[in-house]
Amino acid sequence: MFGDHAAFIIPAYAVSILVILLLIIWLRIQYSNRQKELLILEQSGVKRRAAKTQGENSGK
Amino acid sequence: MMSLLLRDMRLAFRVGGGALTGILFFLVVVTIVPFAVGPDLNLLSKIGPAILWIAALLASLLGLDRLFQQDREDGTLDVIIIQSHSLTAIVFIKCLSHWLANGLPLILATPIFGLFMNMEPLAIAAVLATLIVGTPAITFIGAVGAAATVSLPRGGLLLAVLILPLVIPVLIFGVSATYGAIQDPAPFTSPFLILCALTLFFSVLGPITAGWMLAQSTD
Amino acid sequence: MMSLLLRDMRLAFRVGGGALTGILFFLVVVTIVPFAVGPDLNLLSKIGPAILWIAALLASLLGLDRLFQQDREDGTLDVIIIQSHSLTAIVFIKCLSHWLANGLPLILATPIFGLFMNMEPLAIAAVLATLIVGTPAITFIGAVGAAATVSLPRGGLLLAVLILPLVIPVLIFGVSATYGAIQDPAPFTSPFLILCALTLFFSVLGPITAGWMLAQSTD
Amino acid sequence: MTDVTTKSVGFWAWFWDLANPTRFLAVASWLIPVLAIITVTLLGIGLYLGFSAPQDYQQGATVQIMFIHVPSSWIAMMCYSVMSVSALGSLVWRHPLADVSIRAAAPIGAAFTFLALLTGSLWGKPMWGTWWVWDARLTSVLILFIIYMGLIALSRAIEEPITAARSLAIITLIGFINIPIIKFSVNWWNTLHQPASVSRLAKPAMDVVFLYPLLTMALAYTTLFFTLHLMAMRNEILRRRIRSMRMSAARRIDTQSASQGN
Amino acid sequence: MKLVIENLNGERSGQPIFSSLNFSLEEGQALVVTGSNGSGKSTLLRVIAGLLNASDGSVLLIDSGQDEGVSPPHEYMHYLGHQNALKLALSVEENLNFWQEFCGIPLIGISEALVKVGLPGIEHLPAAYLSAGQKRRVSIAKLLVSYKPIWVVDEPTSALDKASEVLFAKLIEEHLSSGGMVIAATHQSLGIDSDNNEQIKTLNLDKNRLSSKEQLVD
Amino acid sequence: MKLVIENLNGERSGQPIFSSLNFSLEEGQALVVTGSNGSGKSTLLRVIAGLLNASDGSVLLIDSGQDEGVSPPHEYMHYLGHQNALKLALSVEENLNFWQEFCGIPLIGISEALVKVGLPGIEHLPAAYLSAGQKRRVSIAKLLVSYKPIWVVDEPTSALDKASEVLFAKLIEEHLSSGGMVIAATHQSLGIDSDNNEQIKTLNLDKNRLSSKEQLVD
Ligand code: HEM
Ligand SMILES: Nc1ncnc2c1ncn2[C@@H]1O[C@H](COP(=O)(O)OP(=O)(O)OP(=O)(O)O)[C@@H](O)[C@H]1O
Ligand SMILES: Nc1ncnc2c1ncn2[C@@H]1O[C@H](COP(=O)(O)OP(=O)(O)OP(=O)(O)O)[C@@H](O)[C@H]1O
Ligand SMILES: [Mg+2]
Ligand SMILES: [Mg+2]
Repeated sequence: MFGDHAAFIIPAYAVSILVILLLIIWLRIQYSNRQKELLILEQSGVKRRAAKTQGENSGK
Repeated sequence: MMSLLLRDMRLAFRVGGGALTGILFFLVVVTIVPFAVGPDLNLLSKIGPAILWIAALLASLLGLDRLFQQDREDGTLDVIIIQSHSLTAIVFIKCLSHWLANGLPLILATPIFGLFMNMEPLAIAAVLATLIVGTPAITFIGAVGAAATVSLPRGGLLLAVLILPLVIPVLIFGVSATYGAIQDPAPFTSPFLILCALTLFFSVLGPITAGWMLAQSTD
Repeated sequence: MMSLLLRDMRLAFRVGGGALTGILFFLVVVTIVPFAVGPDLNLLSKIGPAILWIAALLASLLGLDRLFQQDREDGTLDVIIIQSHSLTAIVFIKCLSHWLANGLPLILATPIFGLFMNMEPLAIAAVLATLIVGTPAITFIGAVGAAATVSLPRGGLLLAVLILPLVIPVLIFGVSATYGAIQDPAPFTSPFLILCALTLFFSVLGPITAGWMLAQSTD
Repeated sequence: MTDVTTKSVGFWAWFWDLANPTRFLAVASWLIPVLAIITVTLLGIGLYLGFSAPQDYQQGATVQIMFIHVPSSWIAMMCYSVMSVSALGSLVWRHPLADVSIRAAAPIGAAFTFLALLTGSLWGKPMWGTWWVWDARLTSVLILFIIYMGLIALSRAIEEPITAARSLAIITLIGFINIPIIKFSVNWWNTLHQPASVSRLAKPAMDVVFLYPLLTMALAYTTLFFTLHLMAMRNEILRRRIRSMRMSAARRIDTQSASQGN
Repeated sequence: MKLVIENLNGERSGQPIFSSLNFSLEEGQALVVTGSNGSGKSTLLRVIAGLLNASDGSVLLIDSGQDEGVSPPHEYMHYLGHQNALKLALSVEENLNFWQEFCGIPLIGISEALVKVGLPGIEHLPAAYLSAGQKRRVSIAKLLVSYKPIWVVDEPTSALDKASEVLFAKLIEEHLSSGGMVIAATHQSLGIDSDNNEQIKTLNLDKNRLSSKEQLVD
Repeated sequence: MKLVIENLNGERSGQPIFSSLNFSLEEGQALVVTGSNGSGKSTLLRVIAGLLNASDGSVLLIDSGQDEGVSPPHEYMHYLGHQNALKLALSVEENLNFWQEFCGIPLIGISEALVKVGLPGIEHLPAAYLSAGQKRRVSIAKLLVSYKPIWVVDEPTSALDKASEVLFAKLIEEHLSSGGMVIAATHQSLGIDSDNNEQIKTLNLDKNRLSSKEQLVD
């Protein structure tokens, strides 16, 4: 299908797909890890600050 | 201000290994390259200026990461920040003393290394001139990186990476001015002037940015 | 011992001093060379091995002077000295973790840099082999210098002077083994074997000397 | 006139409202799936169009690489622009989400730059006969990659978010000079690399059989980028939330024990 | 001269540490900040010295006669933190000389200052050769060699022996009686409360409110 | 187990600091070293811990029943100097974990030790985020996570608040009553003299001789 250039086209697509998939998986794993940590923290009775509206990551 | 300059230079010669380390590194590079390119003297003298510039560039980056770090660790930086009107001036002075202690001795040693590389007197002179004019810019740029990594225990390598995009123009114009002086069609004056302009520009912008970042870094 | 190895590696990776930045620094050096010598692919492939060796040397030397210094400044070294049977082993472990965190990732990335320098597969393999065998020697030699620096409050200058004559043979045999593999008349095996011997020799002598110096260093 | 201003005020109000992490998380939780679906659809169409395109008379089948090479390159540059705008937002307007945005974008940008380099090399070998040349376009993309990695290393190295934000923002802005260099290097220096053939507004110098799949893929990559960016920002916000909860937990216990001690 | 602190709030990486502090210091007055570990003493001192940004409120230094604050106030301060700010590779004299020139307004000579902290004749020793307490005393001598009206000192007496604590208390009294101000964070008493009662305010950060033996400007 | 110090002489760069010290510690006994700044407390502790060479004399650790000293004695010691030996980039837990594994003989868990020094729940904080006193308390927790019979501590209570001083005194008492030994240099009292009088010896280096409330093995 790709002629004699298959050796270049297929790796290009394969690695692209691989890298993007890895990125997605990595982000998902991070997300579920964070959720787990939050759950543990909340179970151990830690509450977030009341002043939630200010945002804990305020850049000041 | 003067006192800061004197103290920094005194420290550099006392503990730091500043001056000598730079020259020694220079020596290593210059020793190795002939091995690599073989005994071809022509080729050697051709790439000589480039090699000297690269070596000087790397050598000036060597101790730069500790520019503010040590002062921070022993509490000196806090007092300096409090006592001074202008952190920009402080950074400028510190860059100056770093250059005087680490950059200058190395540049003054260039002629000897130039001979090792089988370079013409004219080429040596050109390298010397461009290094004198160009390396301060590297120090001033490096100060920004040093301020950004001041709180990191081993900021050294990171520093080199962060300032790369700014250092490359200096390198390009430095090398091309040098070749301009040696090879006929290439111009010398205009890249040399641009090099001067770069140094002047960064001698203002670098300290301002680094000073601002230092003021933010206290915790 | 294992815990020390793990902690050192963790520190190296944590604070941005380790693997990633080592490779990046390597990349920086490799990137600026074409800017200096020009994009001539032939020339590049010729000096490629030398450049890679110099970059590796520089990357392994950067940060080495702080091998013990940081531990000393925050009091960790005292406790380590008290708690351990053998300082030689401690030094060996610290060198190992430094090499694993800073040297190895960088060496593993050599093939890519080789492509950038337009090097032949054979040349790349040769550089890879000599670097794997040779760079540990640099770390072990550097450890002696680092220990000397720690013990003498004003020993900074000493580090470079001390290790330079020891490092240069390693570099020379490394580079000449590499070129031996590529160019026909030059031999590969004998410089390579000498390189192995140097590494073995210094992996014993380095930690013993450095450990002894550390034991003297407490005050 | 008035209409426009009220509208923009409304937009700004909404934008600042997003500064509230809880609000942002709520928006993200529906926006991410929506964007993901759009991305998958576009990718499907783009890939179909691409593979059914004929061979180029010059480049043969390797033109297939274009459909992923060019979008990757564009996203690599766009991502850096997003980061630079965020850096301005962080330094000038102190928008709290701006730091989050920079930190979250860096690894994604690095990944796409890597893909641009890789697909470019895989295209270069058959077309130019070498994996790599030191021409201006290629070198400047390599430098972009180095900058991304440097920013990642820096953001990992400084744990404290506020200090990290300052350094990150400044260094990001400094690195921005590289973007115009990438863009215009092919015009400034005579190089091997293709000059712009799509973005010439008046008359794209490319046949529509290649243009349409390319544009579709570019669109797909763009939505992909924003999906990933939102996901990464969500993670970063949660990370900061956990961090501050841990710190406040430590402090609360600490003050308790102190008052017991007294 | 008068140091006025209004509605000061401090935070550490987003966590509020203290809030709404109000007090003022006149010439000759001292503020002793106490509190358990981690209660925010160092944070407060660093905010006052301008090393940390206040999350709210202001630190003003008002010159007598004038209405507006002198800016920035921290140029009128000596700051002595947990660290000594000495270069171990330099001699004691070189260290003090540097600070004297750097801070400006030299007050007394180096050797005189060293006598005052009970370390006569050690000018030429490298700072690395001093014991922990001796280093601390040299860094106290730093406060003496150049004049700044306000001293901001964080646990100044840590590592000091009993005799030096008495010496230091005397130095503080001298500074106060010459019209200076002192803000000190400490776990021990500074040894001056009894003598100079009226002029010493205390602030206990554990309760995050100001309590003093005299009435406070609020 | 018994720590015997015979005719110990210490020097600093050629200068004799103390001479002919003789004393011994049995299980459950503590030695408090006092003296003014620069009198040689830290030097003595470092000589005992093997960090400095004695210019004369010996430090012997004699196992009950045996005749010869165990060598080297410093492997049976915890040393806590003026510095905290914490890596600021690592979290509290990582720090303590490292020391626990490195020193061997784990005793109690990390979180338990942190509770004992009054800092429960801070495992995950980076050490850089702690206040001076909190750092000191974490480095005290280091002594608890692995077992060594002898504690050699240099001004352990510097930067600690009053409540933590009491906590620390209790920790020392526990260690003594479980058969350990403690050698502490300090300017303040450790707060244990009154309870456990018999077992606490003191050594004032200003006079460079041993004085104790009970008779000493000499
Ligand atoms: C490692 C090697 C390469 C790198 C880093 C690279 C990088 C880039 C970048 C950054 C762009 C976007 C430029 C812009 O929008 O102005 C681009 C576009 C493009 N590249 Fe490459 N490239 C590489 C190799 C190649 C090769 C070998 C070819 C084909 C022979 C190629 C063909 C193109 C084309 C056709 C475009 C689209 C230009 C346009 O329409 O604007 N590239 N590349
Ligand atoms: N590294 C050193 N090199 C040379 N001399 C030193 C060194 N450290 C300390 N000294 C000297 O040795 C003497 C004893 O110092 P040491 O640190 O033992 O005192 P110390 O009793 O612990 O005092 P402090 O209460 O201040 O901690 C001091 O006079 C000091 O000047
Ligand atoms: N660099 C920092 N980053 C983040 N938080 C910090 C930092 N330094 C201190 N903190 C936190 O801020 C609070 C106050 O610390 P601070 O150093 O002001 O206490 P302190 O009263 O000086 O205590 P100490 O008596 O131990 O010196 C502590 O809970 C501490 O955990
Ligand atoms: Mg404090
Ligand atoms: Mg001491």
